[in-house]
Parts: sequence; C-alpha cells; structure tokens
Amino acid sequence: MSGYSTEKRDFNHKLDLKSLRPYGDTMNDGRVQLSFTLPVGNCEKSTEAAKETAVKMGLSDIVVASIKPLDEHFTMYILYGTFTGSINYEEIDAPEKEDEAMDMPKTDAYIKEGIGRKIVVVGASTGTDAHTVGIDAIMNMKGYAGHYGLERYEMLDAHNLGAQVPNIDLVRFAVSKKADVLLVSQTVTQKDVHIKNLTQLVEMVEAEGIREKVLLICGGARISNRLAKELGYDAGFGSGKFADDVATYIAKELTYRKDLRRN
Amino acid sequence: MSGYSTEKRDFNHKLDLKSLRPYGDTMNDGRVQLSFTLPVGNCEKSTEAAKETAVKMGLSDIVVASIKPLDEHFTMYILYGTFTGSINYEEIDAPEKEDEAMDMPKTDAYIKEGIGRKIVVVGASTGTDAHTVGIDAIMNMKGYAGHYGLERYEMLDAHNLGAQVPNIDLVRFAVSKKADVLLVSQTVTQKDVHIKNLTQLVEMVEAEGIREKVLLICGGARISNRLAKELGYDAGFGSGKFADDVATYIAKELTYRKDLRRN
Amino acid sequence: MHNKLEIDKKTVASCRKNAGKIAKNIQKYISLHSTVAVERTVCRLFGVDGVDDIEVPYPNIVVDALAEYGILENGAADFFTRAYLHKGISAMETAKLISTYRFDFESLPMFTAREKAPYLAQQAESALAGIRVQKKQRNLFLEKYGDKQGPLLYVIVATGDIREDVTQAVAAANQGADVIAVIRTTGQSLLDYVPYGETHEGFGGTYATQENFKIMRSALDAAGEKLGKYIRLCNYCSGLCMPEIAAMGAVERLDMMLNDALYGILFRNINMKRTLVDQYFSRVINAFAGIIINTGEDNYLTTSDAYKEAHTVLASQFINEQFALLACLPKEQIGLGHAFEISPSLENSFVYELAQAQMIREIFPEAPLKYMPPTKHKTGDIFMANVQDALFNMVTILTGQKIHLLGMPTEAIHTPFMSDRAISLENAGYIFTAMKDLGAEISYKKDGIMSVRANEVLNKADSLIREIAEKGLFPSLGEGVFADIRRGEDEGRGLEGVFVKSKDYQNPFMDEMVSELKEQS
Amino acid sequence: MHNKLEIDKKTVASCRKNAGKIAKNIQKYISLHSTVAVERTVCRLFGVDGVDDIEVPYPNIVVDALAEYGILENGAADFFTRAYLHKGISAMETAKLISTYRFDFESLPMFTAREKAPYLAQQAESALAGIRVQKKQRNLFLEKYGDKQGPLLYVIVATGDIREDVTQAVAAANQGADVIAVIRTTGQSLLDYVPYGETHEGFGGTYATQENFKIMRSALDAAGEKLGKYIRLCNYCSGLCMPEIAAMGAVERLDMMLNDALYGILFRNINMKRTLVDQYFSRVINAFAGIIINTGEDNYLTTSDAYKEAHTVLASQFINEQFALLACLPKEQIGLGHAFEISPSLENSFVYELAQAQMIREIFPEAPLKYMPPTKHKTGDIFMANVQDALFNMVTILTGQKIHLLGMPTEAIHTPFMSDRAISLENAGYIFTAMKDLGAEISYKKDGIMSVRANEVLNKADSLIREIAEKGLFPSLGEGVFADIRRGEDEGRGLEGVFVKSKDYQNPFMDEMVSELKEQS
Ligand code: B12
Ligand code: B12
Ligand SMILES: Cc1ncc(COP(=O)(O)O)c(C=O)c1O
Ligand SMILES: Cc1ncc(COP(=O)(O)O)c(C=O)c1O
Repeated sequence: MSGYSTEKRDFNHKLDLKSLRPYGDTMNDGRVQLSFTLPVGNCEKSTEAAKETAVKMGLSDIVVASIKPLDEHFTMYILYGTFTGSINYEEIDAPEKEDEAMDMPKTDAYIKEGIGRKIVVVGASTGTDAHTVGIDAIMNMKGYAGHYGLERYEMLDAHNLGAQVPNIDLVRFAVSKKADVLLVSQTVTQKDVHIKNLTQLVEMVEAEGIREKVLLICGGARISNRLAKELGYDAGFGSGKFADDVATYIAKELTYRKDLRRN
Repeated sequence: MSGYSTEKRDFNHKLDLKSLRPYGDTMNDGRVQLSFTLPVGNCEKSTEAAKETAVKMGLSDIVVASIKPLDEHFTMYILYGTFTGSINYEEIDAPEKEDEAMDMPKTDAYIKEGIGRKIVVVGASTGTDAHTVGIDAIMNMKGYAGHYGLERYEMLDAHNLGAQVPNIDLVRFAVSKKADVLLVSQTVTQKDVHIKNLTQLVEMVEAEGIREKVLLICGGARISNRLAKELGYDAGFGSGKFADDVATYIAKELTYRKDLRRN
Repeated sequence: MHNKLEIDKKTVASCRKNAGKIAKNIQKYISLHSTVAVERTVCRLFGVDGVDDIEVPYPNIVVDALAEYGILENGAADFFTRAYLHKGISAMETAKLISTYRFDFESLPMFTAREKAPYLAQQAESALAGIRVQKKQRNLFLEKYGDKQGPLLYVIVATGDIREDVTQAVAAANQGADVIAVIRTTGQSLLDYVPYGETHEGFGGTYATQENFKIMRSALDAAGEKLGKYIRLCNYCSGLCMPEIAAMGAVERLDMMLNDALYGILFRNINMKRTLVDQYFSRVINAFAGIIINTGEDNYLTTSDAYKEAHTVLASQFINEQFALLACLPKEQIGLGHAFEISPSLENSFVYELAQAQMIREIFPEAPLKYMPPTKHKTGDIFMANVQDALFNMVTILTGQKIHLLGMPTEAIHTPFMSDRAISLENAGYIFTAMKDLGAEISYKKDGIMSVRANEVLNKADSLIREIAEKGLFPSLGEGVFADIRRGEDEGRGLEGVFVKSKDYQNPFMDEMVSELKEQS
Repeated sequence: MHNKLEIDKKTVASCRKNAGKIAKNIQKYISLHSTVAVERTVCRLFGVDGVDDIEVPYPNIVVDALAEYGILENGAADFFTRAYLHKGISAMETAKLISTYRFDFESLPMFTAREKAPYLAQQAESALAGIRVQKKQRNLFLEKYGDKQGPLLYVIVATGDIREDVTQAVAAANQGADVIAVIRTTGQSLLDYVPYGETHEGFGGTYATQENFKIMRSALDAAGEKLGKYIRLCNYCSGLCMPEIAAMGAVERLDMMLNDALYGILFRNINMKRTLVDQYFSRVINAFAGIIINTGEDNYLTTSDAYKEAHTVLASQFINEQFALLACLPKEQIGLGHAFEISPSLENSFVYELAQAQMIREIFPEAPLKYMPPTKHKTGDIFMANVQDALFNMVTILTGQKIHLLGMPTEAIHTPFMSDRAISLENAGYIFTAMKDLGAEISYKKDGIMSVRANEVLNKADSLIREIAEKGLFPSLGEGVFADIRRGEDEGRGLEGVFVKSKDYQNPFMDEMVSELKEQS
C-alpha cells in the first residue's frame, strides 16, 4: 500500500541572515534571472558560452530560457540559475539612517528657531545637462508628486537658475547672493559625464574659497548619498527624494553646524 | 579656440574571442542585466545587499534600476552591471555539430537503403507527466509547425502511447513490438522529477536486457543532447527540434550501428 | 448585456436546447450509479477522516471493505447507519474497527428505511450545518469588506510546499491578488484517494489535502484582515476524487474549485462514467457550499489549435453549463472557462481573441467567466511574455471577464516565482486602470471581422452540439470531438469504481443538499 | 479620414487661421534678417568644408571674418562672388586664405547685381544638383524596394561612437527597424559650429557631423540592400546650426530631421529671433531635399503634465504647420510630433491617450505624424516599461500614426542597448500583427469620454492660439505659454548672430529652392 504515501523531503528553508541568498519560490533556492548579449552568432557553441558566462558569475543549475539572435554576430540570452554564493547580511555596511523628513511648516519653524534668518539656496542643472524636471521638482513653487518645492518655504530664499548652467556661472551667482546652500542636479550619466562635472564644481568652489561656507548638495536619478560624499559633497539625493527631504537636511545640518561653531 | 574641438578617447572595441565579454552597446563593455529577490524587507541596507550580491557575481559599475518591495519581507531588484570576467570562446567545448536534418522522403530512402525494413518506434510521455503536445509534435501524423510527424514516415512503424504512461508499461510494450527505438517525452522538470523518471526508465530497460537492442531517445523543452547522454540515453532533443531531426538521427544512427555489426 | 457582435440569439437558444438534451440523457445514467469516490465522500461527511498507520485514508479503508464484503451497492450511509443502530458506534469508530479487522461484517443486521431515517437525517443535518457556517462566514467577510466589482485577479502558487505556498500567497495578496489558487502536484488527480496532512513535497504543485486547505485558508483570512478584503481560495476538484475534494473544500471554506464535467475524461483519461457520476455529486456540494466552479475548456486550446478549435470551447461550455444546472449550481457559480491561446503569429490574433471573449461574455451573461492567459505560445522570452499578458489583460477589461487568471512572464520556464507574480499583477493593475472605461467607449463594426468570427464560432458550436446530442455524449467522446482526444466508453481509469446503486441505496447528504438548493432557486 | 470623435471642424479651421496669422507675422521679421548660421550654410553650399589645423570649421572662419570686417550684412554669397570675380578663386580657396590671414578684405571691389548673377546662378545650380541627385536616389530605392504602408518603426542609436552606432543600427535594421535616428551628443545643439569628421566620443549620443552622416548612410544603404528595403536615416536639425545641418543632411541623403520652429527657444534657451530665422532656411532645405521634418511637441509633455498640457501640443502643432507651409514644406513632409506621456497612474490614461492620438490624426490627415513613446513615467522596472510601450504601440496601430518611435524598456536607465531595441521591436511587431485591423473594427461612443476629451483639448488649443495671435508670438513666449517656460525676446543664446540683411544681400540657394518648390506645389 505504499502507493498511498506522499514522498517527503527535508528542506532547509530557514532564513539565515548570515548567509543570505536570492529567493525564487523557496527560501535559499538562490534563483536569479540574467540577461545579456554575447557578440557572437547564435549556435550551439554560443549557447554553451552563455552558460559558461553564467557559471563564471557563480551560477549553477542554469536554464537558458531564451536565445534571441539580434544580428548575424550578436545573440541575446535570458537565463535562470542558482547563485551558489551568499552574503552576510548582518555585516552589510548600511548607510546611516536618514532623519524622517519634516513637513514644510515644521522645517520653517526649525529654521526660524535654529538659524533665525532665511537660508539662501541656489540651484541649477549644470554643465550641458538640459534636464530641468529634477531640479524643478525640488525647487519650484508647485513642487512634484504632492511635495511643495523649496521656493514655497517661508524660511528659504531659493533661486533656481535652470539647466545647462556652466559651473562657473553657478559659483559666481552663489557668491553674489552669499548662498548658504548649492544644489546641483545631474541627470545624464553616460560615460560618467556627471562625475566629471560634479568634480569640476567642487574644485571651483574650493578655488573660490567658499567650500567651508556652503552646503554642497547634488541630486539626480543616479545619485546616491554615498556617491555624493565620495565626490566631496555634503549630501546627495536620488530618485524618491523630494523637497521635504532636502529641506529637512538643510535645516538640521545648518543648525547643527551653527551650534558647533557657537560652542 | 579649444571650445571647438570634440573630446576623443581611445576605446578598445575590438572583439577578442579569447576574452569574450557580454555586450551592451559597446564592444567589451560587459553589461548584463540581472534580477532577483532577496528575502529581506526594502531598506537602504537591503539595497546595499543587492549590490553586494551582484558584486559577488563579479559585477562592477552596478546600477540598481528598480527596487520593488514584494512584501514586508521580500524585495525584488533589477540591476545592471559590468561583468568583469570574460570567457575564452575558443576553448568552449561545443557539442558536436549535428547533421542537417533530411526531409521525409530522403529519410525514408535512407532507411530503405541502410536498414531495408521498417524501423519500429515506440513513444510516450512517461511517469505522471501529462504533457502530450511535445511527443505528439514528434510522432503524430499531422506533425507540428509544418514538420510531419514520424507516423507519416513510410519506413517507420510508429506507436504513440500518449501521456502518463508508467515506465514499465512502455518497456513491456516495446518488448512486445520488438521496438528498435524508444522515445520518451518529459515536460515537467520541477524538483528534477524528469531526472528521476528518466533514470528509472534506463534502469528498467537494462533490467529487461534490451539496452543494447534499442535506441533510447528522450525529449522535452528542458532536455538537451548533453543531459540525455549524461543520463544514459543515446540522444536528447529539446525545443526547436522536430520530427525530421529525430528521424534523421534514427536513420543514420541505426544504419551506422548495423554497418558496425556487419564489419 | 449589449449585443455588440450581433450574435444570433436563435442559434444560442438552439445550442442551449441541445446541450440540455445531452446532459439530461447522461443524468439518467448518473442517477442510477454511484462510485467509490462518492462513497468516500459520504464517509467524510459522516466524519470519517485521517489515515491509518501506513497512511491509508480511513474513507478508502471503509469503501474498500464494503466492496470486498459486497455491500457497497447500498452505499456507505446505509452501512454506517446500520453499524450505529446495531452497535451505537460512530462512523469513525466503525472505520477504525475495520482498519484493524475487528469489524464483524457478517453479523451486521438489516434495518428498515424508517428505522434508519432519524440517524441519517441527523448526520446530514450536522454535516450540512458545518458547511452552512462556512458559507455564512464567507458572506460575513464579503459584507464586512465589500466585494470587488471588476475582474478578480487570480494567481497560482505552486511551490510544492504548503508553507512556502503560504509565503507566496500572502505576498501575492499584498500585491493585489484577489484569488489564490494552490496548484496540485502533478499526478494527484490520478490518485484514487486524497493524501492526508500538511505536506511539503510536490512537483509542479502542492498536494490538495484538507490540512493544507486549512493552513492556506487561515493564512488568507489573516492576510485579508490586514488588507481589509476577502481573499478567495481556489483548488482542484478534479480527477478520481472529485466529490471528496468538494466536501473538503466546502468544510474548509474554499471559494472556487476547478471542476469540469469532461476534463478528467479527456485530459486525465479517467473513465467517462466514473467522471460523470463523480462530477454530479461534487457539483451539488459546490453548489451548496457557495463555491464557484471553474471549468477547464482552456485545455482544449493548449492541446489543439486555438483558432480552429474555438467552437469546441463554446460547445463544451454549453454542455458544462447544463450539467451544472442539473447539479443545482446557480448561474452565478458557473465559472465557465476559456483562454487567450491563439498563436501570436496569426494576423489579427488579438481581434479574434477579443471577438471570442466578447461572444462568450454575451452568451453567458450571468457566469463569472474564468479567463485563462496565454501559455502555449509563451517562450522563455520573459519580456515578450509580459506583452502577451498585457494583451490578455486588455481583453478582460474590454469584455468584462470575471475570474482573470494572470499570465506569468516565466510561463515557459518554471512555476511562478514570487517576483513573477508581482510583475504580472503590476501589468494587470496598470492596464485595468488605464483602460477602465474603454470597453464602454467602443463598439464593433457591423458585419466586421469580429462579428463574423463570433457568429462563425457559434454556428460551428451549434452543429457540433447537435451532432453530439444526436449521437449521445459517450459515443461522441469516442470520436475525438474535443481536443482531438478519443476516449472509449469503457476505457480509462476508475471504471472499476463505478457501481449500480441498489434499491436500498441512500445518500442523505446529496438528497438534502439538492432539496435545499431546489427550494432556494 | 473618418470623424470618429466628432471633432468640431469649425474650431479646427479657427485654429489654423489664427496659427497662420502668427506665422505670417513672424515671417515678416524672418525675411528681413539673416544669421551667422544661415551664412555658414551658404558657405557650405558654396563648397566650403573642413576644419583648419586647430579644428575650427572653415564656414565659421569665413563668417567670423565677414563679421569682423563688417560685411556680413551682404551675406556670404555676395562675398564669395566678389572674390571669385575679382581673383577667380573658389569659395574654398577663399576660406583657406582667410584662415591664414592672407585674404585681403580691404581691396575687394564691389560688383553689380548683373555682374554677380551668372556665378551665383551657377553655384546655386551646382549645389542644388547635388541635392537633387540624392532625392532622386531615395526615390529610386523606394521604387525598387517599395515603401512600407503601415507605421514606420523608428529606433534611436546613441552610443556616442559612430562605428558602434553603425553596428547597432544594422542590427536594428535586421530586426525590422525602418528608421534609424542617430541621437546627438548632449550639448551639441549649443555649439555655434558643426563638428567635423568621424567621431567616437559623445555623451548620450554621437556628434552630428557630415562624415558621420555619410558613414551611417552608406551602412544603412548596404543593410537595406541585403534586406530589400530602404532604411531611413534621421538626425537633428535643431540648435544653433539648424540650416547648416539641413544642408549636410540634404547632401548626405538623410530622410528625416528633428526640426521645430520653437524647440530651441523653449528647451535650449536659444534666442527666439535667431531660431525663427534659422528654422526658415533649414526648412526650405529640408523641403527641397524631400526630408520629412519631425517637430518636438513631445518635449512639452516630458517637461510638464501630459494630461493638462495636451492642448499646448495641439496649439504648437498648428503653429509648426503654418511655419512649415511658409517654408514650402509639403504636408507629407510635416511630421508633427506628439507623445504618449500621461501618467500611468491616472484612471483611463489609455483612453485619453487614444483620444488625443486619434484627434491629432484627424486634424492633420496628411501629416506623417511622429508619435513618441512613454519616457517620463518609465522607471527602472524594465518589465513594466515594456508594458507601457505595448500600450503605446497599440495607440499607433489603432489610430494610424506614421513615424512610430519605439519606447525602450530601459528608458529610465541608459541609452538603448542592442538587446533593448530587439525587445522593443518584437513588442511592436507582435502588436501591429495582432491588432492589424482592430482600428477599422471599432468606433467610439458619441459624446463619450474620448469625444469629450478631444473637443476639450481642441477648444483649449483654439483659445491659446487666438491669444498668441492677438499678442504676437514673441511676447507670448515671454509669458510661458508652452511647457511653463518663459523666454524673453532678446534673451537666450545666439542673438548676437542675427543681423539685418543689407539691400545687396543675396542667398541664391534659398531663392532658387523656394522658387522651385513653389513651382512644384
Ligand atoms: C524628461 C527627459 C528629457 C527631457 C528633459 C525635459 C526637461 N525640461 O527636463 C528632454 C526630452 C529635453 C530630454 C533630453 C535629453 N535626454 Co533625457 N530624459 C528624460 C526622462 C524621460 C525623464 C527625466 C525626468 O524628468 N524624470 C523625473 C524627475 C523628477 O526625476 P529626477 O530627475 O530623477 O529627479 C528626482 C531625483 O533624482 C531628485 N533630484 C534630481 N535632481 C536633483 C537635484 C538636487 C539638488 C536634489 C537634492 C535632488 C534632485 O529629485 C527628483 C524628485 O525625486 C529620462 C528617462 C527617465 N524616465 O528617467 C531621460 C534621460 C534622463 N535622458 C537621457 C538623455 C541621454 C537625454 C539626451 C542627452 C539625449 C540626447 N542626446 O539628445 C537629451 C539632451 C538633454 C541634455 N543635454 O541633458 C538619458 C540619460 C542616460 C544616462 N543615464 O546618461 C535618459 C535616462 C533616457 C535614456 N534612456 O536615454 N530628456
Ligand atoms: C500545454 C501545457 C499544458 C497542458 C498539456 C496539454 C497536453 N495535452 O499536453 C495542460 C494544461 C494539461 C498542462 C498541465 C500541467 N502543466 Co503544463 N504546460 C503547458 C505549456 C503551456 C505548453 C507545453 C507545450 O505544449 N509546448 C509545445 C510543445 C510542442 O513543446 P515541447 O513540449 O517543448 O516539445 C518540443 C520539444 O521539447 C521536443 N520534444 C518534446 N518531447 C519530446 C520527446 C522526444 C522523444 C523528442 C525526440 C522530442 C521531444 O519536440 C517538440 C517540438 O519541438 C507549458 C508552458 C510553456 N509555454 O512551455 C506548461 C508547463 C510545461 N506545464 C507545467 C506544469 C507544472 C503543469 C502541471 C504539472 C501543473 C499542475 N500541477 O497541474 C499540469 C499537469 C500536467 C502533468 N501532470 O504533467 C510547467 C512545468 C514546470 C516545470 N519546468 O516543471 C510549465 C512550464 C508551465 C509553468 N510555468 O508552470 N500543461
Ligand atoms: C478542470 C480542471 N481540473 C484539473 C486541472 C489540473 O490538472 P490535474 O488534472 O493535474 O488536476 C485543470 C487544469 O487546467 C482543469 O482545467
Ligand atoms: C526638435 C528637436 N530637436 C532636438 C532635440 C534633441 O535635443 P538637442 O537639443 O540636444 O539637439 C529634440 C529632442 O527631443 C527635438 O525634439
């Protein structure tokens, strides 16, 4: 009567943060999806090459789900495989948790109390970058996705220079306005053009001798706080960040610095 | 007047088969797309963990393109990165190039000449597998995607037992018909159920003492010739293979074996 | 319902009439027969549950024994009643005695109908009460949370492990799924018993067991509570245990069941007599429990060409409808199935899909139609697959399908990952929002491709149904009318489990359910 | 064209009339002025090309010198003719002398119009002949291979390296692309010169140079020959060098050019006088060369809210159309642009997109409309992005858009990979096949959401155009009527390059082209 029994198997489906693996449909199965193109024509050998590439990425149990010849000399693959490695989640160096964003009235109140005067903010999308939507989202009165922009803040004196502003113009304007904060937006990142541009700005600010006087903040879809700091900025804001996040940071950081200087 | 000149950069965009890398939009850029789920909730730390996982796969210049919380404890990532490794395409061990498939009349003629009698072929989708479309595609008179099935071949005596056929029934039927060829289809592969089932069949065929007398062929969407051979089959046919491929293989292989025995 | 495609009403009426004939003819056969599965169901409703020490379910032990002692023809109900009247022991106690060979069949006396009646009535009442509670509970939830108006987003979970299924199901619910179907492990439908207990190992699906039903139900109730909505649960009431699973589902408050009058015959090679008898009782139970059935016509299209075979889907739907009505299922519980399976390489494939879906919607206006996604023409190209699903989603929102089974980008690769389901839910969510009122905005050309196509399919279905009505269903199935599959009347699995009821035969549960259902309608 | 949305014809006529007023008003200004870009174009048509040893293009050297010597008001044509009549040297020789400071401007004599006429006529004839050859060649290809009837599949290449662009373009052509647009490197439109030679380094695009045009053209001709079809080539005729690039494109047989009367003003902060003068000559050249222009109204929607600003697109299209007609562009070459950019989170977003696209299709029945894909609301979710593109593809096939710029799944991530384009072409190929005749099958509800929306957009556009007509275009642009962007009449880049033509001013190329074009129409 063994036909009645259902096969059972022990399965390690415990989550282990010390050895975290991707999840397909079972804990620790390690399944990942991958796609790439190889610059060779489609043949049995090229399929093996695709698998081999996946193997070099540490995958096993590879399923070549799709083979799409793109051209005589290019073939695209979609693969699934099991990542045989794992990472220690507990040791991941997480960026510091940022403060919860305050709303506009709170931020204004915070500045009134902490700084006691309007903060001068100058922003632009610099270099050849013509994307204004990002910097406008942060600065414009009307704001973006339901978050008012900095221009609407009572305690901020915000100037948005728009796009394609040469770094030098931004710096000069900032100096003329005695800006407390510089905001730079960078959207085009191809061939790291944003890195070059952002680096140039830091150098100019230093050359002008105002680096210590201003908060230097950059933002854009591919900017992270981590990257910003590496480039010598005080902070960076990527997608999903809005004016309230930026205003909160400005208010708290400037207050903190002022307090530091006072003591 | 340097404003007039366009920046130029030397770029190694030569294809080097000894060090083949994935291709995004520039030769050797190594760009690949990746998606997976981590069994942790979405936070800055989990994003770092996703990047770290990609790093462990040998990727650099990682862009986390999308973060989708699936649930409180699961987050899906879509990433792009540069695979820093490469493979030696010239050393890839390519499966032997198969013969071009002959058409039906040619195969029939080949059998007439090489074997001189009808070849008996017995096929089924075995075990609990209820998928018939695959085996029908190969065997049924009407064929599939414009390729006539084995039943239509003059020099083949083809019997399709359908699906969910216990291995033992297939073997018994094959013995009773003095089959020259056994065709097994396997579509469900979850938890390697096909491996178990295909292995069991080989064992039964050996136990019946007919292993040397029959060509043992398996097929299915996830079957490759390589896998088939590893499991002790003579050949395996995956997706994109049709009756003509199978018939050609049968005709040539049986003729070859007959000739071997003759000499 | 608007007649957007100028569908010929007379032809529809003709289809329905002839399908009715087909079903009524078979119903005569059904009413004279019972099966081992029906009797095991009776055992379960008498409270027999569990497995012995070698994992044989007690209902099987009892029914096998009755067969062995030649008293199965009277039915399990008669037997348990006699045992009770004779020894005062419950059905479960009786089963345990049988299992250890300590039940004395030889000396069990006969009782008159009048003597048996009170116990039978009491047992029926107590079993039905349990089901009524669940039905009421469902309605309470639906009242509390309100029910969704548009299409229900239906996704499957199929990890093989009920605990992992729960994880996946809850995630899906959080992402917006309305119905969770737990796919069964391959081959379960061929088991002539229902596995028992919590299970963690299946292939391409998870064992349907009562314990697994319970685990998933409570997980979904909890998830639903957090989300403020009722999450429906679906499983399979097919194969050799149709009525048993119906009973289990009724007790554990499933909301939907795959259940088809012909599916098992065609696709599982289960004997047609067995299936047709089993389906009747299973449907009565589903009807009584307020469970929506989902028929399996989509399978015709995955097996054969979807453009050519469209009329067989329609014909089968008419037949399924008539069988369902005979089993007292209200129209609102008859989730007729169809599918988006025309080859994407066909010119105007979408136009035909839209025509067919609209046609079916208009022909069965009250049915909560179950619409199945593209599967057959999916390849491992997950990007393309997602677009195929987008078009499928469109058809649903344009034509008002009700039970919308989401396609998966990885259909051709593996049973869905958690992320696959999320991608799919996002796809549908976007399209349902973006095209919300598009269906109401558009009308179709008079005598255009769509109208012509719909009427062509309808006419072909009409001829086919008429032919089957003339020949009879059993012989027709022998000729491969559906999905090119031929089945002989006395071939296939499970025929040995069919028997003619004796004149003393009784099934108090079925009788009581039917009489209540008839009263209500 | 059917009036599927009951669009009010009178309002359409009113829009057109007032847009005509706006354009004619500006045309008065245009006819009195020329610019450095126009004169550099004249240089090029005189055969001046190449760069000096510090990479300054000779046309710039000449025009800068003319400005310096205060003789730019007469135009470059006058100057070259005098040099020729005086010294018998060609324009190129003249340019080289200037470049090495060996040209003696002081002693260059004046000549009468009659004396200059023969040389001017001969130069015009020889330049126009070159362009005519290319136009004829295009027509020969189109006759030989036949031209596509449905929408043209338009994809971009943007690697920054022309050789890599070629690889990508050829692959795209093999996958079914009909038009290849080589995106320009960021910032090129702000250069007041055209870079020279083959280039391998750009950001987010590749430098538009004549050599790059040539390389791509010949690669596409070769690919087209293999495929038996003509592959169209597109580039950008925008920015500070509009007419120069038009001339280069005419000579290298480009087939399409992004070219908009207002784009540079709004999105590149180029001075409005400069742009409007430049656009005129550039459009005359495009008209003469048989090049289809693509206007840039999509940019209004990527910058501002696509639902709210729909009417500004329509208003701008009417204005663009009138400017184009004044520049002798036949309607079949006016590829007015619009875009699928309504937020996917808006209920019925697709219904509105469809209404708008249908409206534009009906209002400009002869225009080869350029329809731009979703970009702004794309995120890095490549699966979702592919579905957004699927809906966009649908709108095109339902409404008969002509130039269909394919969306990319990776829009929010990087300029397209080869594989991204393949995914996108497959998406469109499937939908265009599957829905081939759907547009002809459906009609829209009288006074339904779509009809109401279309007429609402039309009415708003009508008011806006009227307002601009009353105020004048220059002041209106100062008030942010388009994309919320305000531009002052004397602000922005390139104003210094605008000058009043002297009474001796001549531009034989423009005059000749215009007169031929007028004859033809
Ligand atoms: C709209 C758009 C345009 C519009 C811009 C209109 C305008 N007025 O801005 C137009 C059509 C003009 C355009 C042109 C080009 N674009 Co464009 N564009 C986009 C698009 C579709 C959306 C960008 C956007 O507006 N997002 C919405 C805003 C709100 O998001 P955001 O910028 O990320 O901003 C948020 C945060 O990042 C942050 N933030 C941003 N800036 C700042 C600054 C500070 C200080 C702070 C604190 C925060 C902050 O806050 C915002 C709110 O959360 C993207 C694709 C996409 N879907 O992302 C391509 C994209 C950015 N463009 C691209 C390119 C290449 C170009 C061109 C260079 C192409 C060309 N060669 O012609 C041109 C030229 C522009 C130039 N020289 O810079 C590429 C960039 C590729 C890359 N990674 O390098 C993209 C990704 C498209 C693609 N796949 O090719 N584009
Ligand atoms: C159609 C179909 C069904 C139909 C089958 C109808 C029928 N009569 O066959 C129905 C609806 C009944 C069905 C049911 C199930 N299915 Co199914 N089904 C599919 C589907 C959609 C298409 C398969 C198909 O017909 N392909 C077309 C044929 C022609 O291709 P092919 O089989 O690869 O055959 C070719 C080659 O492989 C080769 N070949 C095949 N066999 C042989 C044999 C020989 C000897 C040779 C030489 C060559 C050869 O030649 C053929 C022509 O090129 C796939 C998804 C997909 N798109 O692939 C899922 C799929 C195969 N099914 C799947 C599952 C899990 C099931 C179920 C088990 C689900 C369940 N638990 O209920 C059930 C039960 C079936 C069972 N017990 O086996 C999974 C398998 C997952 C996995 N990798 O393990 C898939 C991938 C779907 C999914 N993502 O979950 N299914
Ligand atoms: C009615 C019905 N029952 C059952 C199934 C599932 O398969 P199985 O036969 O393995 O239960 C299907 C699959 O589509 C079906 O339509
Ligand atoms: C008319 C027109 N010209 C040019 C461009 C491209 O940008 P750039 O200004 O960098 O040339 C666009 C972009 O959409 C456009 O619409």
